[in-house]
Amino acid sequence: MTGIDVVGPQLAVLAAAAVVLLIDALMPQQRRVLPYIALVGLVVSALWTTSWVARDDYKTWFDGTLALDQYSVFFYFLFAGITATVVLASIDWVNREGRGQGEYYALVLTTCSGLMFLSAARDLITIFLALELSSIPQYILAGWGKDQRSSEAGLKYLLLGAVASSLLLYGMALLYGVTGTTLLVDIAGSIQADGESHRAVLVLAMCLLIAGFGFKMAVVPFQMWVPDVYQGAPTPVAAFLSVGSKAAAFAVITRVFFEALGARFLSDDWSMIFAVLAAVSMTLGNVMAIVQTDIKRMLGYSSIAQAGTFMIGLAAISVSGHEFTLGASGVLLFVAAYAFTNLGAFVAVIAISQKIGSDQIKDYAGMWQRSPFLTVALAFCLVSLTGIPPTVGFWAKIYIFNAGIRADLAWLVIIGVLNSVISGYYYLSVARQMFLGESSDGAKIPTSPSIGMALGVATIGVLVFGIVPMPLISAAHNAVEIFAQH
Amino acid sequence: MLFLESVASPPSIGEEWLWAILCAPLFAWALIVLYGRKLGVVSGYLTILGVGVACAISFAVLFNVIDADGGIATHSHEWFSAGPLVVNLGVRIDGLTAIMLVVVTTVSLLVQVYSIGYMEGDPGYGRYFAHMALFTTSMLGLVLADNLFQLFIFWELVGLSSYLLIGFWYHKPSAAAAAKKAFIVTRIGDLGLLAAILLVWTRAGTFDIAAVQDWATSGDAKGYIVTLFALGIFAGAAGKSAQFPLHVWLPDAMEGPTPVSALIHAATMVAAGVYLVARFFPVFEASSDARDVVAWIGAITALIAATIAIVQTDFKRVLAYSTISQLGYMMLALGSFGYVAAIFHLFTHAFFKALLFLGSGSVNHSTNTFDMRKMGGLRKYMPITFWTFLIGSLSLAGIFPLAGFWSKDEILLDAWRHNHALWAVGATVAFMTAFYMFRAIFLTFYGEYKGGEPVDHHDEDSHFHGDPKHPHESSWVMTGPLILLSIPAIAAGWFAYHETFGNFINGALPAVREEGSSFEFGIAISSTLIALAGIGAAYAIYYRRWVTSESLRATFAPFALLFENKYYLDRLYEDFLVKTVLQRGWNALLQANDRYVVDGIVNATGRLGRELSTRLRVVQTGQVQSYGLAIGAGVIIIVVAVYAANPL
Amino acid sequence: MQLSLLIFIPAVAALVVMVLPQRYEQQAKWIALVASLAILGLSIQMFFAFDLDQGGFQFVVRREWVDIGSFNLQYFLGVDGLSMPLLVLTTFLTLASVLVSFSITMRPRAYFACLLLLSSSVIGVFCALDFLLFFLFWELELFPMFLLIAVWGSGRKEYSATKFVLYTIAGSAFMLVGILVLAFNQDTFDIEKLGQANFQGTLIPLTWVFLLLFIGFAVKLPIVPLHTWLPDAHSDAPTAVSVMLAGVLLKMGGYGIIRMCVTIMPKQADDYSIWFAVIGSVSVLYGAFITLRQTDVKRLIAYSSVSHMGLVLLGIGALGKVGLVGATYQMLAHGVITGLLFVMVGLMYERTHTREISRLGGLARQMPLITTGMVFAGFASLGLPALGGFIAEITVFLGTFQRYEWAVLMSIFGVVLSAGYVLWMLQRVVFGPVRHEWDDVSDQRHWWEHSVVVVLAALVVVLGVYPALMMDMIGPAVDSIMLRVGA
Amino acid sequence: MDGFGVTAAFWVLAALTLVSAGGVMASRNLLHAVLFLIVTFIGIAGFFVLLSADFIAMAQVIIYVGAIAVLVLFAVLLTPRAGRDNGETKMAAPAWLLAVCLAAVFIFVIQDTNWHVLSTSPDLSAFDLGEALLGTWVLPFEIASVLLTAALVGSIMLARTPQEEAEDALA
Amino acid sequence: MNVGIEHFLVVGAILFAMGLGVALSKRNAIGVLMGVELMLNAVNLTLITFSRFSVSDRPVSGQTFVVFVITVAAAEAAVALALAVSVYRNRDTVDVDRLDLLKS
Repeated sequence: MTGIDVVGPQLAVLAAAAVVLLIDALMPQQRRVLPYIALVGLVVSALWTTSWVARDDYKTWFDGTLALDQYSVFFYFLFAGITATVVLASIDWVNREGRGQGEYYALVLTTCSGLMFLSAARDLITIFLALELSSIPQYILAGWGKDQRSSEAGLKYLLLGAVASSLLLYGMALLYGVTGTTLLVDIAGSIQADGESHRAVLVLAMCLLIAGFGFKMAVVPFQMWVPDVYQGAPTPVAAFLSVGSKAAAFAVITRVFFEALGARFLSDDWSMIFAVLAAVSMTLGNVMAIVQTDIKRMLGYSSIAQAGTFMIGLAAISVSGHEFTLGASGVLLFVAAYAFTNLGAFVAVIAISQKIGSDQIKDYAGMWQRSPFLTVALAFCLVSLTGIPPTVGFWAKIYIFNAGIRADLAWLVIIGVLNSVISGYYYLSVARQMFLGESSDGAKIPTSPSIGMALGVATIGVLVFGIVPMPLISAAHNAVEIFAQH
Repeated sequence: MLFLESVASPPSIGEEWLWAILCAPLFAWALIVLYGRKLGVVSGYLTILGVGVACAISFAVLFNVIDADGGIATHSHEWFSAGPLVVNLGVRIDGLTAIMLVVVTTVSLLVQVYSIGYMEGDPGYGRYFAHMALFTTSMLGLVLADNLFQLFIFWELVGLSSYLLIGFWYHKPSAAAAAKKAFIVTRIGDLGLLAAILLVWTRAGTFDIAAVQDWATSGDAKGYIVTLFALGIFAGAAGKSAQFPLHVWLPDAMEGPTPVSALIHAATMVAAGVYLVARFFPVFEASSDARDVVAWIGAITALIAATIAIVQTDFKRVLAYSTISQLGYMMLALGSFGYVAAIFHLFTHAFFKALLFLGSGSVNHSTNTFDMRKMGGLRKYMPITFWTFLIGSLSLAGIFPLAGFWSKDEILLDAWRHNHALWAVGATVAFMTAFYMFRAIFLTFYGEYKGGEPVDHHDEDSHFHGDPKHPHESSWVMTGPLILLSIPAIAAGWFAYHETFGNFINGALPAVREEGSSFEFGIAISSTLIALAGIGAAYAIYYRRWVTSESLRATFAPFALLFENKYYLDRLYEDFLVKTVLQRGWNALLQANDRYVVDGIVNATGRLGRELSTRLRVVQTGQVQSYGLAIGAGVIIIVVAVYAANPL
Repeated sequence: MQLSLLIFIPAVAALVVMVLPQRYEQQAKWIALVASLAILGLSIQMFFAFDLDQGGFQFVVRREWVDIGSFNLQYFLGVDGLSMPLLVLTTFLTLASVLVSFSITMRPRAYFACLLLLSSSVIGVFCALDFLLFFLFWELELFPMFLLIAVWGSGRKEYSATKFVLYTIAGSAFMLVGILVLAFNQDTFDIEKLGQANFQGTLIPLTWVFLLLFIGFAVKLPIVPLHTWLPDAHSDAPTAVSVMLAGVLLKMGGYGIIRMCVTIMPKQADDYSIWFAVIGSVSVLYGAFITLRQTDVKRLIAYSSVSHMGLVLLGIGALGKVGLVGATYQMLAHGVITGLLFVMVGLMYERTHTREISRLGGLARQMPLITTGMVFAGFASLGLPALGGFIAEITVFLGTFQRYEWAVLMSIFGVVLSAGYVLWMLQRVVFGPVRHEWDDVSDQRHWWEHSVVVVLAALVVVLGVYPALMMDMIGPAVDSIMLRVGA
Repeated sequence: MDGFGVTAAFWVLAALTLVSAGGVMASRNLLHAVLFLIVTFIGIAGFFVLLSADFIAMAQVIIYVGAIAVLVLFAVLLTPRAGRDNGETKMAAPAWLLAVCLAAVFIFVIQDTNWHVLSTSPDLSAFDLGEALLGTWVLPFEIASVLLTAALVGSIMLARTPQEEAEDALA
Repeated sequence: MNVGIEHFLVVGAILFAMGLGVALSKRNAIGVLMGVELMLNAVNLTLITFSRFSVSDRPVSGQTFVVFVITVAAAEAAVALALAVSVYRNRDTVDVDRLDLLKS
């Protein structure tokens, strides 16, 4: 029973998925309710998670393959929220596309459960499966659209994903081979015992893991699929990809590297790797975003840059356990902030492009006249992405740069701040289009309630946590306390 | 010297009275500014009232100081302070101040009265009197100030009111330009004064005039510092008193209403420079270099201005240039230890020059022009004006026994004592002065009337009444002041003849040099003869026409050209220095730098980014395999890099 | 308590204005007016309640806000003699800019919301005592400003708005690094503590930190050659925004340099004071020379601002009491005077719809009152005695002369040049022959315009004739800084 | 592990696997490639037997050869007009270069490491495996089932023809 | 001469590399998929090798891993082929180098 209880949140989500499928199959007329069932499932799962927080009995289950700790709880909430927003944002699109609605929501929910497992897994096998559980439905969703671009995006995503996960697998295999176990804690122990002698193979495994997860995190040089897939995939799915899988990847990589590969002789190496990757990702992502004309592509590149910024947190490992967690909590904070912000941006894009049927930035001209609400919300999210108060993005930026400085990574932080200037440039140019451009037709853009709600949630989150960041920061901080013990 | 034994007691007059002098016109100004629209004509009387009160008190002060044998009294209060910087507001009276007060208030009063008539019906009537009141206030403040800081403040305010009054008829482009020119040129001089203030505060740590005098004379200040300070002071003075090379603004300043020219640009403000140098006379005593500079600049100014005055055809400009040259005279005197003489000349000059200007105004009022070639024979139409003007001219020319004679004579004496070359210049100038004044008189008041300037009724800005065809004497409000002013123009010299005046003025100084007698027959007779010669020459050329001016001009063509073009100084300044070098050259360069270099770099950075971005796009070929390659290559590179970074 | 109110009244008012229903949108201005009056009254009350004898920070508010291990941020407000006058200045100009915007009809709700947000953030900058809080407010001002220029501006408004934002972001990017390094070394963001700390073994050399912070502030000041955003922003911004920009936003730079660079890192400030003097005097002259070439009234005033703010840097460079007091006073004076100038130009622009000097002329006949205002403001800005600018300028000169005579001797030429451009502008714009183009314009005026002009003019005069009012407050604050500098 | 039989078996299997893999690489015809792939799978299964993982070997044969390969064949047949050709893209040369480098790195690492090896094979029966699957790793086991379902559902949706979609929309 | 762990690992490594080469060089999507399958098999081989040789208290975990890999591979293959088919429907081709609507 306790086992069931432990995986309750995921079960709730999956159950919702099953119900959705059944209703879709048995009573097609009732399709309108599907998304709301999905939402119910997500709410239940969130409540379930809350009950843990209330009970406060954190431990690991299934012989240590699944961890039930503040860390996973943090991400459970996050993923539930993300998925809910995505579901809300999808409704209009799915109704219009009219292709297997039940299946769509079911897959979204499945992905969500996969993400949850991913954030809680403490065992290589479980991680691998959870990763696939969150990826394969996403491959499908990316190809869900009927047009060529969508299926092309799906296929590209899948092929590259397969290659990347093979690399990941090989890395895991090596890790297993050296340590003789797949449990992260035992791996850590065995490395502590006689890791030094196996440094070569460990480094190789480490790099392969970085490649595998880096693909999901979308950091240079594993990022190149991002713009294509974002542009081709249905916008709600792109939103899901841009926050869901990225967040999960960061969740898992943080856990794996801090728990299993935390040994000094490794962490010195990988913190440097992360630092370099961070610098490259930020710069490349931002520079390439400058000339983009398609807003989804632009957001894709910007998400690469953002990933680079998260990585400062991963790179920010210094000696004392305290600062150690500072970097990790920076990652979590940034992930959450980014989730709110980017979702908001994507939802706004969904609403707009549904109406004007284009993702070209130049077609956003004069939005300010056509839909003040959407314009302001989108502009707001862009401001948050730039890291200007009063938005949550500001806090994330400050916090993670602070971590970087304290980890003696001044050079990286300087690169970071310069990049925030570049990003300011292209985010502003979008805002400029919307506020100043002259729109060809002044037709108002209505906002459907679901979209409005999704957007509202995201923007409120951005604003509220921008003004009272304390809860979010402390949550992130407590979540990573578990690493302090190692 | 008699008064040195008798200890000079500080004047007993109460401080509040001194402040009252300052405040009376100030209130008039404030009232007009606040209620100017409603007041209408009353504003004029208001100003007269204010200035009158000030005038009355000033005389009281004068006598009080005389009773006190030219003692000194200062009252000082802290205004604001920031650490070591302590700035006071205070008043100081002594002989010098008292004389200046009297001069300023008296002339001002008479000019205001005159203005009632002159400005009658002008749309800016109220504004005019407001400015006048403001000017009087600031001039009095300048005179009363007991420290350099405060003095500088009123110094600038004087400049402001001068600007406003020159540009009074702002719709005339020439007036607007002249006003701007006056302010800027004087401000250039003020730079020196400002620098001097900075210097003295950092070196002496005080602004107080007495303290500064002590500091300069005590000798614990380095010689060159004192010289620099003195030169700074003189630069300021040169600006206000229109000394070469900063004299160019004064002739243009005649664009203002004539009473303004009389009050500000003849009698009082332009004398402020002389006053300033006199104020710090001990400093100049302490530095002979500075003194020589003053003397020679004065001499040059006097000469240049006189030469230009000879060829002017504009009635007022003749007077303007003569003013410049007389100011040069005063400077010359100061430079040659003629402290008393300078003040004395300032005193007399104030009266007869004001008289002359008001006379010219009266002429203009009936002929609607200042061009002497359009006048002539006015003697019979406007007798009062003629006679008073004649008195003024004689006095200026320095004919015994008029006021000008005594003061000019004393200056020449000091010059002779100090340096014969200076005396020679002075004498030449004296000759020219007599010459051009009587040239003006003969052209204006003798011969046949040439009809003046016909009235242009389309110009809504002209407020000329009457008919230039038939000139007439002006009304009593205008002639009255003329008559009143001619009295000091005649008599002002006498009571200065014996030494009381000198002692009295000297009382303002911390220490007094031995001075010889202030009169020598040799100098007196020679200068009189020179003046008479000048008059005679004018009589020969412009009345009898034994020699025609044309032929003379032809003979001395190059000189005439030089004079008529004012030595090309205006061209040099405006066309060459300002327009060409500064605007078209230097500033254009800087602006180009701003636009193309500074902004250029910024925009170039942006373009570079876009360029880079477009270049990088080609990497994104859309080929899955290339993406896969990137992944694989990434792994290998990272692994190898790590192994290389810290080998196994 | 009062400080929190000062910050939150405008912020809340902004929210209220934003949610105002469509049909009441013309009422937005009244709400804005009430809010700005409220903060003005409050700040004046504080100004007189400020205890001159007891130095240090007053009206302190201190709350833990974010406190996570090594990332602890307090909501820590307070004012001393340095910030109090600037605070009053801000509230005054807020009122002024609200009043001059009374005739705004395009999207008034958003407009006034942005304006109030702007003023709230500037107030925050001036009274924040936690470095991170300071930074927050510093950045908070960006987006409203961007919108105000970009939406309600004129001309190449997009370009100018973007330029403004990018310059500021770039500057504050450097600043952020500096802040974090300092905070890391002392393990606190508390400005008061940092102000007494002595730093050893900072992550990057303290000199670099100093330069990072300095660049951040200097962009705002602005100094040559980081100034080119200013003329563009000014010439394209609406009047009220120009008033705020020139009046208070530039002052944030000077305030930052004094409060952060000089107070926290006096040693470095001492080493680099010569560069302050150089840059300051160069800015003075460079700005003034270029001003002489301007043909657009607003650009002209903008460049003159560059020149005048150079004096602030010069005064700081003296690192002496007189110099710092002068610098602060110059900030106040320039704030009011330039504000007034922009108001006058704005009023003129509303009537003639041009700012091209070559097209204007002879307006004195049509609009005597506006002319009077312009002449007054013009003379104030060229440093006429008995008006605010003079006291400030001469105090700066006196304060700096001891240390850097050459710099001052260079800078005083700015005095002549300023006379040059101001009078030239007046001559060309308001004087000269009447142009029949402008026969029908007149300065029949609304009470609000009238009151703005009167209030600001009065302020200019007060600053000019009663300097003790401010100096007695600034002096003690500067003293404490001087203790730190050890001069 | 030694003994001639084993050694011989290893080399034979290695040759078989790698050569057939090379066949997959080389063959221009997709169908041939599939056949080579199947041979490779079988070779791998042989290795499994050699490594005394009999159950896995069986699973390998059943699933890969039985399922996946067939799946691939279906795909080939379902896309007739795409042609049977299995040529390389422009990216071929760099791809091979990359492969070689990767192999080099791997082999280097493998050789460099001194593996702690067991002398005797741990005898693992299918029973142990089952126990592990339903014990420790029951969670991944369940996840796998969900995963398969999801994949199934999704694939069906993607593979449906427009007509099916249309009538589905009507319903 | 006897075969040790390295031999098996080397075979796995080579196979993996070949798989990658195939995956990155083939034009036909299905060819690419085969490459991926090869890589997975290589991984499986490696895992089994380790579970046979390496010192561990749960040698069975290696085999378990393989079971899951096989399962996932199957699922992946299924989805891949479905996608390939849907692409084919849109474009009449499964050549990945002609799938470049989305780029730069």
